[in-house]
Amino acid sequence: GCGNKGGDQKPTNGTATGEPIIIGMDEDSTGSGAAYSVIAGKTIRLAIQDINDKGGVLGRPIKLVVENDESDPTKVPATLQKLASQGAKALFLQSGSAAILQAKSTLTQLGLPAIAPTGVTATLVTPPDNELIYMLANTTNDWAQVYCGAFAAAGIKKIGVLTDDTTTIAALDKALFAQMSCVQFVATEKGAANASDLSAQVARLKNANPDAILVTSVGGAFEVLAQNTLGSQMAGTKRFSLASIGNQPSSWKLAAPGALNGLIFMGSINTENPRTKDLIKLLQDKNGKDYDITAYDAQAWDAVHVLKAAIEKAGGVDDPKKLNEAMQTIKGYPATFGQGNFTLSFSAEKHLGADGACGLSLVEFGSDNKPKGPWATFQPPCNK
Amino acid sequence: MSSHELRLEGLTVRYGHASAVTALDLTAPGGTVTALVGPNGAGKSSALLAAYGSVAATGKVFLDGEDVSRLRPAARARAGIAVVPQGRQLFPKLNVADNLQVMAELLRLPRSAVDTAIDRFPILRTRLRSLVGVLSGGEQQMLVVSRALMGSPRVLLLDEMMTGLAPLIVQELLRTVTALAGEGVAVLMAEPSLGAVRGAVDRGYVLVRGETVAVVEAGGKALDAEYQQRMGVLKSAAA
Amino acid sequence: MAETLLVGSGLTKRYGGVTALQDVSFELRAGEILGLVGPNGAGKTTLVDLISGAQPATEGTLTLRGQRLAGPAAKRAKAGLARTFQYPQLALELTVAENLLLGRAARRHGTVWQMVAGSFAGALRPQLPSDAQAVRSLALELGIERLERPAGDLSLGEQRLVEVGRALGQDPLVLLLDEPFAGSDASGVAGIVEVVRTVQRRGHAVILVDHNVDLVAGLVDRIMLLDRGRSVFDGDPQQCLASPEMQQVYFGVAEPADAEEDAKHVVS
Amino acid sequence: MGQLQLWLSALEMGSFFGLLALAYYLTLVGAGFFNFAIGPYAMVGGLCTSYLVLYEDMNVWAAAVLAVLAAAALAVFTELAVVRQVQKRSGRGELPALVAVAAIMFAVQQLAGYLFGYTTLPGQALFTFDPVTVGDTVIQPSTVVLLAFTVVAFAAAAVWIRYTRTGRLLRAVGDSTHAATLLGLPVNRVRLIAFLLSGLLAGVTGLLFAPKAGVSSLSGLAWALSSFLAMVIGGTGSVWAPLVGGLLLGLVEVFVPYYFGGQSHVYGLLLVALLFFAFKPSGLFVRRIRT
Amino acid sequence: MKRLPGSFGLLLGVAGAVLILVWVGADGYKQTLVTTTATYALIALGMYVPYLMAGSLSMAYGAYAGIGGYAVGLLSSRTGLPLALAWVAGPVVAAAVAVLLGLATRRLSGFFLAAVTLLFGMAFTALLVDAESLSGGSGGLGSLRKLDLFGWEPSHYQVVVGSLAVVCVIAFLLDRLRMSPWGVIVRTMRDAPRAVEAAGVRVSVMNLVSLAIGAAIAAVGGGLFTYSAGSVTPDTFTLNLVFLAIFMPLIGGSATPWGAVLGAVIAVELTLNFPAVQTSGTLILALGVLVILLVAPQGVIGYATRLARLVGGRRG
Ligand SMILES: Nc1ncnc2c1ncn2[C@@H]1O[C@H](COP(=O)(O)OP(=O)(O)OP(=O)(O)O)[C@@H](O)[C@H]1O
Ligand SMILES: Nc1ncnc2c1ncn2[C@@H]1O[C@H](COP(=O)(O)OP(=O)(O)OP(=O)(O)O)[C@@H](O)[C@H]1O
Ligand SMILES: [Mg+2]
Ligand SMILES: [Mg+2]
Repeated sequence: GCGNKGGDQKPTNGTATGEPIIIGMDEDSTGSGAAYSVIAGKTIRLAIQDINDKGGVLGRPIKLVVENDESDPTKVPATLQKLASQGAKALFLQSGSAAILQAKSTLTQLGLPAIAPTGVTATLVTPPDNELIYMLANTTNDWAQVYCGAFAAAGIKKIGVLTDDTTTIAALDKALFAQMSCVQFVATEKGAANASDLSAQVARLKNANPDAILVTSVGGAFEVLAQNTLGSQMAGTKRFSLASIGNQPSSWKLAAPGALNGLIFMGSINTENPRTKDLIKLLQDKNGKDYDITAYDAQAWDAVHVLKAAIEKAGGVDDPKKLNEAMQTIKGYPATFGQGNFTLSFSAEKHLGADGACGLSLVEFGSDNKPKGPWATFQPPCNK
Repeated sequence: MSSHELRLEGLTVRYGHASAVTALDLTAPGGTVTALVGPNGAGKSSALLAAYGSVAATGKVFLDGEDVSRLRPAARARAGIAVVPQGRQLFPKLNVADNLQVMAELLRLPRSAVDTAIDRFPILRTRLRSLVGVLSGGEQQMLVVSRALMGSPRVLLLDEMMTGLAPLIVQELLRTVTALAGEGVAVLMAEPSLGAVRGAVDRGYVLVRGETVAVVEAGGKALDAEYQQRMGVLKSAAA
Repeated sequence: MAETLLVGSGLTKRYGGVTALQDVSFELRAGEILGLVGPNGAGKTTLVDLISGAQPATEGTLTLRGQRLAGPAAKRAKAGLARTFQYPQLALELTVAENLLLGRAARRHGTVWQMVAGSFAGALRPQLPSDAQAVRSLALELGIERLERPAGDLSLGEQRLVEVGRALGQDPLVLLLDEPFAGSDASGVAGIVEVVRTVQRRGHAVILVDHNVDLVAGLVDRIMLLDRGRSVFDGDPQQCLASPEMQQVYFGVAEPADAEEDAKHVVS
Repeated sequence: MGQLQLWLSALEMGSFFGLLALAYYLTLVGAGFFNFAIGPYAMVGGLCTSYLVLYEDMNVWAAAVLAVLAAAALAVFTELAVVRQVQKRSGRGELPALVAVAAIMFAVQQLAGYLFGYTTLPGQALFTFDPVTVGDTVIQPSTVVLLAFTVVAFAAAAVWIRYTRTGRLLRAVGDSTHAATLLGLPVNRVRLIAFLLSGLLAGVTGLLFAPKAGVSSLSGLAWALSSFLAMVIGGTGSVWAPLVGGLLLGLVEVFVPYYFGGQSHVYGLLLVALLFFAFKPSGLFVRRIRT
Repeated sequence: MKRLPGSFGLLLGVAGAVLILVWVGADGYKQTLVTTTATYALIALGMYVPYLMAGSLSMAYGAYAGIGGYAVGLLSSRTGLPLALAWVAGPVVAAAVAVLLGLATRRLSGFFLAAVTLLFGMAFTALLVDAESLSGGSGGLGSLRKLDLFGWEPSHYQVVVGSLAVVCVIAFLLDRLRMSPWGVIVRTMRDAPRAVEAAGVRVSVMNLVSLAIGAAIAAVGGGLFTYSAGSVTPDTFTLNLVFLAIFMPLIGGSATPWGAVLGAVIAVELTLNFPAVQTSGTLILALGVLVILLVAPQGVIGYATRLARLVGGRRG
């Protein structure tokens, strides 16, 4: 099916009794971030329902209150305040990254801890105003390391970059490329995120004659257009991408036949991970048999369970400060994404959960425009 | 030769709360030139446009005894009511030929009607492909007049038809109008002052604040005298 | 002899292939009223446009009180020109009073700094009693009533009067009137005549374009006759009326005899 | 990559902008009105087709017909239920109607998201044949179809507007609605035709362009803005103005990033626009009249 | 009311503000709603002079609000100067930028202007991202200082009161400006630019002045939002907000600047505080706008005035 149908039901109390614990979610369900926000939003609801069905947290059910900021930064303060006024003691931020960036200072004003389950922008968890916000996935530091390993293994020395013009990606590019002195950037081309044509950018890339191309974008139409154009114009050149193409199965259909073949992306889903297997089963039970799991699902699931663990450690949610401190004591939480032994840990200095690079794996697309499996040439070592 | 007639009965025009024309009864018999005179803002244009149907009004409009009050302007035009509206009611970004062609098509006239209309003013023929918006004020007025004279109208509603036209043209037009009236067309001219057209007028009405204050049957001079007297009275009453 | 106010020399205007005005020169003295007549399309409005700066001249120069008159319309207006348009250019959503105020308001907002300062002044003190007084006296002079109505609610004849009033509000050195009498009733004509006289009394000048020749001839000091873009006569009004050029290009054969008394009636 | 490929891209983008600009032009000429909802109509044409094909397993042609009809119906709705009503009630100002159309634009965008989902869907090709390869230049089937449609649409529009009775009426009504009403021209019918045609045109255009980069509920706004720019560049003086404006914009969008680097595409576009409008403040084609 | 022009609107505006303050009380959410409303209102008021009075539609208001926001952000994070200075510097810079952009586009009017200013808004966002050393790049500026007015540090509630006061004062002044001779000139420019030019005012220069005034007011709004939200990013003031600002005066009623204020209240109410959880605020707003335009084409204030006149007319 399409869009938001079906995933909107509010989680019920399940078998849990007692005073509900109210958690807020700022979810862009209709704006520019809706295409990906709703994937995670749906799984957050599922995870909460699952917890409630199994007796809740400290015997109490979790009640989810949701507001929609439509990824408009000027609406963010009011949206978060509204969630707080409805009694939310912790927040999930599931919106466009510009909106989440805007949220940081409001969180400080509110004093509420928050998790951005699928966030990848490093600036989210760096000062200022980062005391209360957490992310799960590997940062660009780890990505740089993985890419460098991959490039070395494949003998790639010169790369060309094709990137979109969103602020999210601008931040990500900067952080990522600063760490990638292992290769030479021979060309960096930018296109509008809603571009309908990238042939000029690709022509320039081609003129620069790189060994491989790295596409960095928030995903969606831009990514696929980039891959389509590269596929037809630079068919012989190896292509790499970020995680988003893997996380947005609906966009694979956009690609021209075979256009994604051989593309390598920064995946986080590893079917060897037993927890991932369990999640796949659950998701396919709930969402239909051909549901394609993505890192968004796994990270959403983990975000809920990390918060659950923090609440349990804090013994409740009445003191947000205590809850925040409890959040920072979570160590070695076994993640539902990444390799089997990949874990998440937090501390006062570490607002990014990922422990090491083995939350990542390089996945290759097949000729059917679907992920074929791990890339044979290189996989990140689990340097825990 | 048939003689036509336009008759207005209890015609009332309102803009919002203000009424511009109140219960106007007027007859313009064929074969004569009837004038509707009155000061600026008296309601002359409103009355004429109401007769043509493009301004909402109550009351009745009879064309040759037939009630046309329910007809839309286009239907009235095809029934034989032609209007020279006040101001430049033209399509400035269309050329001269197209401006006429649009009207010809509204009246379901053949293409040749445009040529005939153009011939009325030779200067227009030289500007046939010019955008109307670049013509001089008088040239535009000529176009409005020749557009109204297309086809064979039974009733001519002429709202300040001579505005901006040079005396030479005015004289020529007056001859045309008189000739048409002679053929039985009912001509109704609205003017704020009779001036140059006085000689061509046979009878007329004096309109003040939307109401008829006098009907004069004795020709243009008499009408003008009556009008000026009325206005003098009004002014001294105001003073 | 009175001071020379406005001098035009060699004024020419071409639009592509059309020559609207060809080498027209004239002189206007203080306190003088110049009538501008000619057949339709002769170039009268074009001349007014060239003088007022609404259109740039293809060739020719203008001086006002010995100073070169050039550049955009606003600059020339600041130098002392005011004009009306053949078809009224009013802000239809604004009230009649506001339209009348424009000319006066514009005098105080000519330069950038006046505009900036005017915005602060306007916010702090929006209405000046002197402005209201000036608008009332303009309206009185022209016989305009119902000042608080939107200008769009007026009949066309009433709009023309407002147009004249706005131009007079600028208190110009030279007032250019493009067919002000067209469509005016007797009291409107009297009002406009009064306006022309007022400007003359102040020692300023008027250029008057109209097809009501007899009215014009009774009012002006001099007439210039334009034909197909050229000036074919420039001189005494009565001589002009009688001139063969006038008969030929303007009246055709017959002269309307009774229009004359009509004009005298109003002017006197 | 050969320069030819770039020219082809410019041509394709230009045709797309030009077609949507023509849809703008029709309502501008026929109703004197900037209809910003053109973009969303095109989006509906594309997105609805894709949705019907992908999720309702409908035949492409049937889906396309339905989608284009939906776009046209939206256009008719805009005129009948919104623009006409608002203009009737608001008197002299044109602002309320414009704002109403902007509201329609957002409402359609949101409703489309609700009905068809917020993700980008792949465009559906009406004709499927293998890409044509000339040297190292690849011509996609969708490109061929779009270009062919552009030629047909503009030729038809030019003939219709210039030579037919309705076309002339269209120009007259848009030129001076006041005079047209006064004379008794069928103003309402002509305006409706203008909206209907522009809706149809936008719908078909959106559907034909969608295969290039997909279509989402948010595409409408972006398309509306780009083609608005194309329309403004072209000016309003000729039926061909939208096409020329569109092609010029297409060239800029492709060759500015090519020569000056993709990093600067926004600045480049701004700079080019500033330069262009400094010399042609009313677009390329203008009908100048004295006012 | 005759003696002090605009005082009737001010009276109603202040009465509304007091009601709002009573309703808000100590509720943090409601306080935020009010500062957001004030921000929107200021941006819409910024559009009032150039757009509704002079008829030139600039779409660069996101940039102007952004300049106001970054003025607060930069002054706070890069200098030790008193923060209050930002509300002087921001509007001045925004006005200067508006003038420069206006100079470059001075031959443009109507929708041509809209097209170019739209591109400028986009380029400005890109510039904020690129000029990292100045603007903090895509992450923007956060963790801003508190206001310190000669030793007095206003609480959040006091900021709310202050922002309402600023909105009321600006709306009142604009209302008077509209009626003034200056306002007459500017409003005439919309329909009869030739008459204005012939009367001695350069329409293009006057346009620049009005664009500058608008930009300055919008910058005040941007500064207010940045201060109360505590941060600003290149994406904070989006194109959506510009469209919203175009809607607002029409919702409230374009005859007076108070319409823009009322429109902002309604817009925030419909998008943020509407009880229909989860639905798109944009959709509700768009439908709301359509309903208002159909029922009350002169906006809510126009409608209310008509009703009042109707009732008054019956009585009198
Ligand atoms: N922009 C233009 N393009 C082409 N021709 C023009 C343009 N402007 C004016 N003309 C022509 O120049 C001539 C002079 O026009 P102008 O308006 O000056 O005449 P006028 O003497 O004022 O006539 P009227 O008495 O009819 O108002 C006319 O034939 C007109 O068609
Ligand atoms: N659209 C309108 N809205 C409101 N009032 C109007 C409108 N048109 C005309 N009026 C008013 O109706 C009255 C009659 O106007 P009308 O145009 O019929 O006068 P007129 O006799 O033709 O005047 P003129 O000699 O100036 O052309 C005037 O008082 C005018 O103010
Ligand atoms: Mg009249
Ligand atoms: Mg003229």
